[in-house]
Amino acid sequence: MDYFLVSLIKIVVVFGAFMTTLAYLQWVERKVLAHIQLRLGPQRVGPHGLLQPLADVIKLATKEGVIPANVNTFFYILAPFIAVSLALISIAVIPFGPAIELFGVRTNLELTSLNIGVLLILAISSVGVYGIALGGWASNNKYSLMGGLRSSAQMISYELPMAIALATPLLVLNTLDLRQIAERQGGGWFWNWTAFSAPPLLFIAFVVFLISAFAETNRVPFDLPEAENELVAGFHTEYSSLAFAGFFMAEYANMVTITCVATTIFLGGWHPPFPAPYSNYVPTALFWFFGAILLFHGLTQPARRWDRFTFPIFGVLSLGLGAIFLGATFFPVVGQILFPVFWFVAKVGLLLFIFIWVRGTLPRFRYDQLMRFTWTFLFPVALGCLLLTGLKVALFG
Amino acid sequence: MTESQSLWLIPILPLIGAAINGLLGRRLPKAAVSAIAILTVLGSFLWVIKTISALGDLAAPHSEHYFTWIQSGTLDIGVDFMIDRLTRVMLLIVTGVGLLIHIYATGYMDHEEGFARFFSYLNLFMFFMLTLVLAKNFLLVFVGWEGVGLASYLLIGFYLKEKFAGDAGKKAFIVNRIGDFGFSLAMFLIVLTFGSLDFTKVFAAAAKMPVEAHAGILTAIALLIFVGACGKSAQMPLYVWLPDAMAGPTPVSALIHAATMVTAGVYIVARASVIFDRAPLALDVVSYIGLLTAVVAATIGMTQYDIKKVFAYSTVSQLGFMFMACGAKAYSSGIFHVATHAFFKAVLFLGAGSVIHALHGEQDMRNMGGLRSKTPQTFITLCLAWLAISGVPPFSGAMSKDEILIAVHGKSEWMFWVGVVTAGLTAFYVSRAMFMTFFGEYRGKAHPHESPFSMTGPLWVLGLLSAVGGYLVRDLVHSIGPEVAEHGDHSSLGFIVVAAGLIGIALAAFVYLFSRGLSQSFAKALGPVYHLVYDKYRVDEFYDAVIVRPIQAGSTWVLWRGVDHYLVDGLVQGIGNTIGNVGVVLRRAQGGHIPSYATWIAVGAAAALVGFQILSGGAR
Amino acid sequence: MIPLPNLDVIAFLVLATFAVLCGLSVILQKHAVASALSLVGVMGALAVLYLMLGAEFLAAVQMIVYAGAIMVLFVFVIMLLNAGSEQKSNRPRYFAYFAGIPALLVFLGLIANFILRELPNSASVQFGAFTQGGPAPVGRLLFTKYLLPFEVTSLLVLIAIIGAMVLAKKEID
Amino acid sequence: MLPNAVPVSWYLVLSAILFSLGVAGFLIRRNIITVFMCIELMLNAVNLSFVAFSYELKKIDGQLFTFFVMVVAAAEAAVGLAIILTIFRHRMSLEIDDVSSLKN
Repeated sequence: MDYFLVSLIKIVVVFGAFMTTLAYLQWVERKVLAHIQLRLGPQRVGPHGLLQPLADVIKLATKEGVIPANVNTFFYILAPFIAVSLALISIAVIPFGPAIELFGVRTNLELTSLNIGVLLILAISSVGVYGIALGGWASNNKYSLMGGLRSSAQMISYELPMAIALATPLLVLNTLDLRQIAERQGGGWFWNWTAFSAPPLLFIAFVVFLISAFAETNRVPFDLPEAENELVAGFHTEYSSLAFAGFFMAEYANMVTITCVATTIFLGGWHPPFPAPYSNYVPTALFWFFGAILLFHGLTQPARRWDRFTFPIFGVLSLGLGAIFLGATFFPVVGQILFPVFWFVAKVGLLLFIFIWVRGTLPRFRYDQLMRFTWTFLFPVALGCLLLTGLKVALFG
Repeated sequence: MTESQSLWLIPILPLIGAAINGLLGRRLPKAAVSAIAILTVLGSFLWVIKTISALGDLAAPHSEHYFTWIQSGTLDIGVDFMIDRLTRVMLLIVTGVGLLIHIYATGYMDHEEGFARFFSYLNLFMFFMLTLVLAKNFLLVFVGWEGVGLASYLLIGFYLKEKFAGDAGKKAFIVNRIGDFGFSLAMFLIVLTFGSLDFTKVFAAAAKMPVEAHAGILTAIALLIFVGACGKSAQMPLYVWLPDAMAGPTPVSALIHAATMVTAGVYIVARASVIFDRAPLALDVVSYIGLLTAVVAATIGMTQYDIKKVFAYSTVSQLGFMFMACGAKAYSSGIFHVATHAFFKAVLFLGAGSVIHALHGEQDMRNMGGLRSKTPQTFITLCLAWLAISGVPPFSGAMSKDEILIAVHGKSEWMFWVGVVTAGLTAFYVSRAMFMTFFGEYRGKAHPHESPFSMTGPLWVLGLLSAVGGYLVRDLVHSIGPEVAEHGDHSSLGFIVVAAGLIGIALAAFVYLFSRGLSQSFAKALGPVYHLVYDKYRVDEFYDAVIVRPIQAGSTWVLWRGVDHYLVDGLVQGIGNTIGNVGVVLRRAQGGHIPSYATWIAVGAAAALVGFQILSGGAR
Repeated sequence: MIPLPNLDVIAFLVLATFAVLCGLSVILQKHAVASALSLVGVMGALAVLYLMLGAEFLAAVQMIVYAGAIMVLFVFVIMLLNAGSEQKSNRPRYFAYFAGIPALLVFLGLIANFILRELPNSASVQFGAFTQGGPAPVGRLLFTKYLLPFEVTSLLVLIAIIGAMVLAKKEID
Repeated sequence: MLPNAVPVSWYLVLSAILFSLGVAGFLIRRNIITVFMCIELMLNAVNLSFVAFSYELKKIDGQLFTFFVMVVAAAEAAVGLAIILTIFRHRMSLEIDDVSSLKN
C-alpha cells in the first residue's frame, strides 16, 4: 500500500501546486502586462491584488451559467471538460526532481514514469484541439465556429514543427523517458543542457519549439482563434461562468505544461546551471538580494500609503525564504527536494515570463501569414535542424 | 586470367557518349556534342591500343567474364568478352576508322538538323559493333548483330522528313530479318549439338568431331550462319537493301555500310572457320555466292550514275570478294581485304560525301565533272583509294585482292578467271566514276568549294592508309592464320590480276576521257542488256512480284477478308454480343449505389466464412 | 488486506465495453460530429488496449496519428461543410435493418466461435509481460526488415498529400 | 466470477465485434463522412487483431503492420476527405444515395 499512499500524496501535492500556479499565473500575467504598459494592474483585492485570483474564482463560480438556445447541449458542456482534462493530464509525466528518500520511502519527484513520456506529451497535445474545436462548433455561432476551425488548422499545423523540434534533442539523448532525459543533462555546467549542446542546432530546435508552443497554446502572437477584433472572443464567445473558466484554465495549464516540457527536455530539468555545492547558495543569494531591495524600497521611498507596510513584509518573507534555503544546505533531507524544485520552478518561471513578455510586446499575426510562417519557414527549419543533428550524431556520435 | 578486367571499357565509352548525346544532346551546343562523340570513340580507340600493346602477341586468346546472363539447365551463357588476333584486327579497324569518320561527320553534318541525334546513333552503333566484335559467345554476338542492325536502321532513316529514307531503313531492317532468322536457327542448332554457345567450347568440340560422321549437322550450321552473314553483308540474294541504304547520311554509308557493319558477316564466317572448314559443301556455297555477288554487283555498278550507288554496288562486289576468300579457306585474306577495303572504301565514300557536300547535295555524276581543280584535296585522296581498289600495286587493295584471287585459284581455276574479270570490271567502274566526277568539264550549276579540314583531315589519313595500310596490317592479319600461300609460286597470277586492273582503268579512260559518246553507243548497241543491268537486273521488281505481292494478296484476300473478317470477327463479335446481352440483364445489379456494393461484399465475406466453418468444422 | 481484483481483467472489460459502446455510438449517432467523437473514444480505448498488449509505441502513435491527426481532420471537414445531421431518407432501408443486422450478428457469432475454437488456449494477456513494443525495437525492425515498405509508404503519403491538395484546391473559374 | 486472466482470443473477439460494427455502420449510414468513419473503425478493429497476434506470437512484426495501416489510413483520410470536399462542392450534398455516378 505504500505505493498507493505515496502516489496519493504526490498527486495531492502536485495538483494543489499546479492549480495554485494556474491561478496565480493569471495574476502574474496581469501584473507583468500592466507594468509593461506602465499601469498598476490588480490592486484592490488584497495587498497588490494578491487575492485577485480567489476573487475571480468566486466570481466565475457564482455567475449564471448561460446555455444559449439552439446549441448542441451535450457537446457544448463537454467541450470545456475535454479541454481542461487534457490540459491537466500531461503534468503527470513531468519530473520535478531526482529520486529522493523521505521517511525511509524512496520515490521519484514525479507522478508517474513512462518510458514513452515524450510520446505521451505529443499524444495529449495532439488531441487537445478537440476541446476548442468542439466548443466552437457546439456554440452554434459563426464566430465561435470560425475560431474553432482556425484553432484546429493552426494546432495541426504547428504540431508538426513542434514534434520535429521535440524529436531533435531525442537524437542526442537517445531516450523517450522524460526522467532519463533530464538526468542525462545533469551533473555539470549548463552547456550540458540540450539547448546548448551541439550548438547551434539544438538551440534552434529550442527556439522552434518555443514558437510552436506559442501557437499550440493559442497565445499572442498566434491567438487567432480568439482574435477579439475579428471574432468577438473566438471559440468561447458563447461560454460563461465555470465553462468559460474551464477554457481559461486549460489555456494556462497548457502553457505551464509546455514550459515544463521545454524545461525538462531543453533546459536540463531540475539541474542547476553549474555544479552543486556552489549552486546551492544561489537561491539564498537571490532571495536575500530581492528581500533587501524590497525592504529598502518600502522603507525609504514608498510610492503609495500601503507600500510602507507591504513592501517590508514581503522583504522579510523573502529574507526568510533565503534563510530556509541556506538552512537546507545543511539538511540534505530538505535540500534534496528544495533545490531541484527551486531550479525547475525558476526555469519554468523564466519561460512563462517570456510568454507574458511576448504577449505584451508583439502584435497579432494575420491568419495567412500565420499559416505561411509555419509551412514555409518553421517546418523546413525544424526539418533541416533534425536532419543536420541526425547527420552529426551519425558522423561524430 | 590475372589481367585486370578492362575490355568492357571499350564498348562502354561510346555507350556513355550515346546516352549523354541522346538524353541531353538537344540542350548542348554542337561543339559539346561533337566533343563528347569524338572523345568517347577516341577513348575507346586509345584503350584498344593500350590493351593490345599490353597483351603482346596474343598467342592465346585473352578473355574476361563479367557475369552470368542466362542460366538454364546445362546452358550457361555469360557476358564474356574475348580478344584474340582476329578480334584485334577488327577492333583496330572499327575504332580507328570509326574515329576518323566521327571526326569527318562533325564537318559533314554541321548544317543538318538533329546533330545530337545523329551522333547519339553513331555512338550507339559503335557500342554494338564493339560488342559484336568482342563477344565470346554467339548470343552476345547476336546482341551486337541486332544492335548494329538497329543503329543502321535508325541512321538510314535519319532524314525523318524524306519518305524514301524511311522506306530504305525499313527495307534494310526487313531484309536483315531473313538473315537473322538464319543466324538464330544456327544458334539453336549449335546449342543442340554442342550444348553451349561459348566460342572456346563450341570450336574445341567442333574441332574434335570426325568430319564424316557429322558433316551434315556442321554443314547445316555453317549454311545457316552464312544465311545470317548474307543478310548482314549484303550477299546474293539479300543484297538489295544495301544500295538503298545510301539514303542515310554519307558518313553512315562510309562507316556502317562500307567499313564496319557489313563486314560483320565476313567476321562471323572467319570466326566460325573451324565449323566451315569441316563443311566443304558450305564452303562451296560461300564461294559461289561470293563470286556471283561480285560479278552481278560489279556489272550493275558500271551502269549507275548516282555516285553513292556506284560505290554501294562496289561495296557489295568487294564483299563478294571477301566471301570468295573465305570459301577458299583463306580467312585471313578475307579479313585482310576487310581491313584494306575499310580504308579505301571509307575514302571513296567520304570523298563522295565531300563532293556531294561541295555540290550542295548533288549526287548525279552526269552533273559533275572537272572537280579536280575545285576540290583538289578530295581529288588527291580519292585518287589514292581509286588506285587501291583498282588493284594497282603497291597500294593496299592490290595486296589483299591478289591474295584472295591466288587463294581462289587454288580452289578452282574457272572461278579465278571470273574473279580476274570482275577485278577488271571493278577497276573500270571506279575509274568511270572518277573520270566522270573529276575530269572533263564541270556540268553542274552549283558552286563547288573545298570541304573544311574536319572532313579533309580524315580523308588524308585514310587516303594514306589505303596507299600503305596494306603493309601495316599485313602481319597483324596474317597472324590470324592459317598460313596463306606465298607470293613466290604465284607471281604470274599476281601479274594477271594487276593487269586486269590496269586494263580496266585504261578502258575506262578510253571510253570516258578520250572518246565521248562511245559509252552511249555501247549502251545503244547492247540495248536490252544495258537496260536490264541499269535497272539492277530488276531484282527488286522480281522480289516484289514473286514475294511481296503474293504475300500481300494472300494477306488481303485470305487472311484479312476471309479469316479475319468472317472467322475471327464473327467469333469475337458473337462472343461480345452475347456478353453484351447478358450484361443488359446483369446491369440491374449495378445500381451505382455504394452501400449495395458493400452489402454484396459483406455477404460474400460472410458466405466465405460460413463455408470455411463448414469445411473446417468437420476436421475438429 | 483485501485481495485486489485482477486489474488486467477489469481494465480489459472496462475498455472493451467502452470501445463497443463507442463503436455502437459511431454507427447510431445521428450527428456526424458525435460519430467522430465516439470514434475518438474507440481509438482511445484501443490505445490503452495496445498499451496492455505491450505495444507502447503504437499506443502513442494511435493517439497522435489517429486521434490527433486523422480524426481532427474529420472533425474539421464536418465543421467546414457544416454537414449537420442526416436527413430522414425517403427510402427506408428495410433490407438493411431486417436482413442485414441479423446477418451481421450471425456473422459475428461465427467469427467469435471460429476464433475461440481455433485459439482454445491462447496466451493470457498480462500488462508488462511483453515489452518489445517500445520505440527502439519497432524502429530497428522498421529500418531493417521493413525498410522497403517504409520507403514505399512514405512515397504513398507524399502522393496522398499532393493528391489531396490538387483535389481540395478551389477550382479557378 | 471474473477469470483471473484475459486470453488473447478475447481481444480478437473484441476486434471482430468492432469490425462488424464498422460493417454495419457502412451499410446503414448515409452520410459519406460517417461511412468513411466506419471504414476507419474497421481499420482500427483490424489493427487491434494485428497487435493481439503480435502479443500471441511474441513478435513485433504485427505491430509494424499496424503502423503501416495507420500511415496508409492517414494518406487515405487525406485523399478521401479531399474527395468528399470536392463532391460536396459539386453536389451540395453528402448523401451517399446521391453519389451514384458509378452507374454506367
